[in-house]
Amino acid sequence: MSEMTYRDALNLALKEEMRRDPRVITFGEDVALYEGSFKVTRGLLAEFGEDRVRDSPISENTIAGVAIGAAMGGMRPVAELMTINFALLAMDQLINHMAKVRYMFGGQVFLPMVVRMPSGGGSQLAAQHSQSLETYFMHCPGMRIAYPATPADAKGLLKTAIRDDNPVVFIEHEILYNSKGEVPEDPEFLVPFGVCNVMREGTDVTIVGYGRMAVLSLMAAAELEKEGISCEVIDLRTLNPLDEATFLKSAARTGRAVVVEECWRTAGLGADIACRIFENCFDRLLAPVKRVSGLDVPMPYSRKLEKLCIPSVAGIVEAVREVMAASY
Amino acid sequence: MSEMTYRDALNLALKEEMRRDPRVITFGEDVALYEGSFKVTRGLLAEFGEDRVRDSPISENTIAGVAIGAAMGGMRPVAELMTINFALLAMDQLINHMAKVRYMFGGQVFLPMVVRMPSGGGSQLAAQHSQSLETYFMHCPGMRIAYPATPADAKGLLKTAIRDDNPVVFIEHEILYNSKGEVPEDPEFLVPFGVCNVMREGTDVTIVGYGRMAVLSLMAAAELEKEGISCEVIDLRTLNPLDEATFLKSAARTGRAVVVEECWRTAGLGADIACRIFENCFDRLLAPVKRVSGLDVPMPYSRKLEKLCIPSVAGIVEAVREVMAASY
Amino acid sequence: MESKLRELLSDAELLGFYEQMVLSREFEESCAEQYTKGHITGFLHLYSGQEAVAVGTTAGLQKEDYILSAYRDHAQAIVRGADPNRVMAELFGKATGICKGKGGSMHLFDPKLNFMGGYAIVAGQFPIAVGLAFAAKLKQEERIVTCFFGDGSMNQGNFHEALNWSRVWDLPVLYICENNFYGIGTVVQRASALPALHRRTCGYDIPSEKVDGMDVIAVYEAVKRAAAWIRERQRPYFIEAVTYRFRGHSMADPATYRSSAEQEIWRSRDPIPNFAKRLIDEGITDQAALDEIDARCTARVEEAVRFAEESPWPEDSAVWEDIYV
Amino acid sequence: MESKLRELLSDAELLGFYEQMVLSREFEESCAEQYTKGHITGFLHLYSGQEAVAVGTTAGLQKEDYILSAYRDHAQAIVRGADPNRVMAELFGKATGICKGKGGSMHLFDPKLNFMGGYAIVAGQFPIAVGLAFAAKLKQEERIVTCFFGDGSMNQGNFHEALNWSRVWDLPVLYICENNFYGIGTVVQRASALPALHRRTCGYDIPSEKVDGMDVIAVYEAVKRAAAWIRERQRPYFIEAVTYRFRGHSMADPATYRSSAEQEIWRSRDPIPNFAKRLIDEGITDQAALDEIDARCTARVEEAVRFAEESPWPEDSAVWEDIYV
Ligand SMILES: Cc1ncc(C[n+]2csc(CCOP(=O)(O)OP(=O)(O)O)c2C)c(N)n1
Ligand SMILES: Cc1ncc(C[n+]2csc(CCOP(=O)(O)OP(=O)(O)O)c2C)c(N)n1
Ligand SMILES: [Mg+2]
Ligand SMILES: [Mg+2]
Repeated sequence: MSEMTYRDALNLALKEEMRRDPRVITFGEDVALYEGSFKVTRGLLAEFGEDRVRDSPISENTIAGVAIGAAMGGMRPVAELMTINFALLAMDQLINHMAKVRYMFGGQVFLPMVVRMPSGGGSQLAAQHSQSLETYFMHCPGMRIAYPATPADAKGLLKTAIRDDNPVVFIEHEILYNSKGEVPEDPEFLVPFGVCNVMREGTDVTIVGYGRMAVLSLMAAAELEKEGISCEVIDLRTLNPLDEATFLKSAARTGRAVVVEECWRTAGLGADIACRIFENCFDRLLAPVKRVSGLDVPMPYSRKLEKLCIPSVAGIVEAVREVMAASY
Repeated sequence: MSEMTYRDALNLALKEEMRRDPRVITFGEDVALYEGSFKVTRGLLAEFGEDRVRDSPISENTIAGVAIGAAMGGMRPVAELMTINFALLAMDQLINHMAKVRYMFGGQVFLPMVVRMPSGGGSQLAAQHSQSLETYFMHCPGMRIAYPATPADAKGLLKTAIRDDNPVVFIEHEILYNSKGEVPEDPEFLVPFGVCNVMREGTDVTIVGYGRMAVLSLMAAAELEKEGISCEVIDLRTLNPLDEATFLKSAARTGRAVVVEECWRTAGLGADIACRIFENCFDRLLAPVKRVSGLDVPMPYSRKLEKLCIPSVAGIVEAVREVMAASY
Repeated sequence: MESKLRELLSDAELLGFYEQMVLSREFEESCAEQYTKGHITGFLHLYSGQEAVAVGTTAGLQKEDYILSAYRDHAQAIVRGADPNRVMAELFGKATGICKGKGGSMHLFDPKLNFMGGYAIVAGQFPIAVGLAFAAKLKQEERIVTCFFGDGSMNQGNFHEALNWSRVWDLPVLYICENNFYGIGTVVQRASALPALHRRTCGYDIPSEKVDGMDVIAVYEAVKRAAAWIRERQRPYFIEAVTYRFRGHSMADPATYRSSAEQEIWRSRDPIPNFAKRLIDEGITDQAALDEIDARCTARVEEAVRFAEESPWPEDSAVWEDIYV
Repeated sequence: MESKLRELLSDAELLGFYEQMVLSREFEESCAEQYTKGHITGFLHLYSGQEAVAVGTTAGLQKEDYILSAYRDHAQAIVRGADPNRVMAELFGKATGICKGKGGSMHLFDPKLNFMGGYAIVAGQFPIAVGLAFAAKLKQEERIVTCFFGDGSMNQGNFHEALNWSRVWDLPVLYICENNFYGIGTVVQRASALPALHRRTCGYDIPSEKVDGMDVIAVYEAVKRAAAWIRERQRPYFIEAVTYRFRGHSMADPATYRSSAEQEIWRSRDPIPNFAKRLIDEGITDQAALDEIDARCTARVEEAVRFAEESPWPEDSAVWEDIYV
């Protein structure tokens, strides 16, 4: 174990996997010489050279498509989209192609590829640069989706993603890059897909989150403890595969649940998580499940307004209190 | 009133609005000379000429963006994307731009534009041509979304869409084009946005659907009537604005609800509809809400397999029976 | 009489070209019939008229070269060696189909033949072709990637990004534009700022040429030359093959946007009878031998239909298979 | 001494060019300071070094012409006439901002000035510009649409689709490429197959030219000529303005990918002192008059900062406003 940032943990995962397997390559806008817009690819060009670490033109759809083709051709590409907002320029290759080719070609091909994309709001980047689009990926079958909340998971999930033979959308939170935590040094340390992380055990209420929302939920739980409310905090870790069993069991036990999503509330993935709890724990629930979500607005620039749009520790605390108060 | 097809009702709406307002224009791939891939734009070029009815290059993102620009410039464009699948090539303009510009420019501009897109599966068009992507639009604030189920609504909603000063994504179901119904001749016949259509009143269970799913729900209700089950069938008509009040009131009254969505189940919009019912009618529900959804698979070509993937009358009937059987 | 053709190819090869074109044509015309009967459903885009492009191109390549196409892909797959039985079964949606009935007409695929797929999103194949070329280059393989596409697809952003990227990274891609003058009902002049499509590559510093896509030999020679050039230099190259589809865009299209005069001119340029005449004129074969080939192709396609008809439907459980590894 | 400049423009106009460039530079340098202080947050892309392009271009246009830009848009908006107070307030996220604090640095907009927005998605402005040009043409207005963009954005599909579409429909678009040689840290030769960017339009039959983007007069003359050409012919035209940004891509970028030798060469080509020298050399003004202008600009920007500081934050309720009409 050593303490490192989420950014460095990702960087280490990339390095370890590139050392282990020469088929692992990476490319994207400014990932090589500039070492990444968020410096996640620092040192890769120097260590692995231009063949395996490449700057691309600003052509997101082609970044995604080149990864598909390279994966078909026997490589294990890790493509970077500079942020998830630009994935909207690549939806054709990601949704129409990446998620479909294995199926439509009758299982004759597989795509061992990863598309990394920093995500999330909170840095006053305004409407076009602050989106949380995880629902778009979770909704579409045919790809895996990982979204680490901690440095250890950042390393372990990215390594698993690179070794997985399915296409993986790998979402990183921009605000978490500088967060620190203990990370196993073992180069065989992997975090399996489809297994929630029970970050904190509790008995009164289940909080389900992912990415930065899991981190905020954990902070909310610490506050709530002071009020004598015992929260179980569950980080989904991967949105696909979804480890439904873990959060359903927890919610059935506590009888109360709050789902925290950074994305827009309407038709967001949180509704599906909440719905699964309602459907499966209907007779065990002591109160309706609550969703804490991003506001249904384009993100405003002004920090005063932006703050209102993103779930906060206070908002989660408030929701938990409401769920505790409600009793049927 | 006269009987006409959904296709002809759309065509009539376009003609009436183009006659009424010279700022209404339409363009897209093969909409002019070829009169539309699904012939919705039949006769428009002949009546309105090349300036107002234009064939475009195959450039979906630009089709959407040109509509944005034309709307900014004072026109009222109705752009056609040949099918909703190709909207994935236009997500940059639709999500990053169309839905954002009014907000990010502080309300100084509005976009009176419509983007029409045929949608849905069921014609053996395989994975890349059979998607139901309504969740992608409903999830994103900043646009209206209409999805007619009947010829009358096809006309009335499209006319409202064209007169609305917000950007509207207008989804049409490919299989409904030939469906027939009574359509008011009045050129001022408009169907307001944000008002559900209670297609059938009932007392035992509420079925909520949209587009072709509403039509199937109505057929299921007719079958269930024979078993003595009285279904209230509600067509959402517009996914944004969402008339939550109508279906919540209905579900609170019947105590049971089935939500029918054509899209993939995971993180689909049906989860949000169901969740709203769970959240708001929690103490009135006699059974958990059930979702009938498209299967979480890329659409297979073979008709034998495809049939399994799309909600059917039998599937809705079955779900209603289960909801009636369950009682807490 | 002295034969120019014989200087290029053996008699067997030349007759092979003829047979492949006839087989493709027969296959497509049979598909039309099966579609009318309701055995084939969905979209059906036929290749009749364009056979010289698929046959000439494929002949100019090596077996290890990758090929990608759009949705008008039957002939390209069959010419590459795909089993007509399994292609027809795919179109019928049967379990024995080349993609287990999951892909249908627009999504043929056979990795053993390095036939890397038919794609139904216009221009969707471009970036995938570039990625395959990148993999091939990294692995220092000899292979090149051939990407078929239509005139209409060149107006998509994907086209531009692929051309630029493949030249910046210098990847072995052979772009084969099948200019049949129409994207559905839109004639090329109404969709492309520069209808001389091969000249579009000037903005990417990619060499290009135009070739008669109704002449299988012309296509073959151009592709062979281009493939060698690419293999040596590891850089992209572009060929515009001027051709014509004899049928509508798909079975749903009566193609009324084309004058009958225009259609007749192009019918007179049908690559099959013209090549047949040349083979006879140059003394390579006679009509009786060609008739025999025709009959063999007819029988081959009949067998494919029979195979498809008799094949089982997929099991319901297949719907959940082949999504994830 | 005889003045070439005077043949083109009045003294007031020439001094106006100078003042606009200085005001832009002062504004940007002040933004950098406010960013360091934490008053401006988010991404901040400064225009220092490129002023001659915005000033020369804007001067070459008519007031009714539309202008669109990317995220590096402060100078373009201010030169067009946007109130520096309200631009600075926007950057501070205040209610008095030009977009009520909702857009920030990357999304300036002022319809009264026909300044139709800064867009932060690379190449996102292209299709919108084409749409505006279509509207203008349909309404038989005299106006043309000027679309600013960077060298890096030309590799996006959007660029290609817009160029093609605007030529096929023949729309009055003036494309102004600001070639500052870098897209973030990637130099143009490593991203563009044809680094001679103005030559990219050959594939679209759109005329183009290259101009010295460090020379405000050269830009002005080229744009004026091009705008007249477009207005008359109702067809697109393309200008590559070769320029340089003196700072990093954004405030977060130390720009270590550029050699100091390279930077010095370009610093020596700074459009402001060079133009000042020319104005003095040609006897149009003297240093004292220019110093006065400089002081006025400094004061103007100080006032803008004060205005922004003293402005109120938006009400919380504003978060729900301006989504729908
Ligand atoms: C992205 C996308 N847009 C539109 C379509 C509908 N469509 C199918 S084929 C076609 C025309 C393509 O023309 P071309 O590239 O010339 O190929 P051809 O059909 O002539 O072989 C169109 C518009 C599609 N499949 N994908
Ligand atoms: C679609 C998209 N991809 C990537 C980015 C990140 N990005 C912002 S600016 C930029 C470089 C653009 O370079 P250029 O067009 O030359 O403009 P310049 O910054 O030099 O003015 C990139 C890659 C973005 N904003 N949008
Ligand atoms: Mg064509
Ligand atoms: Mg640049």
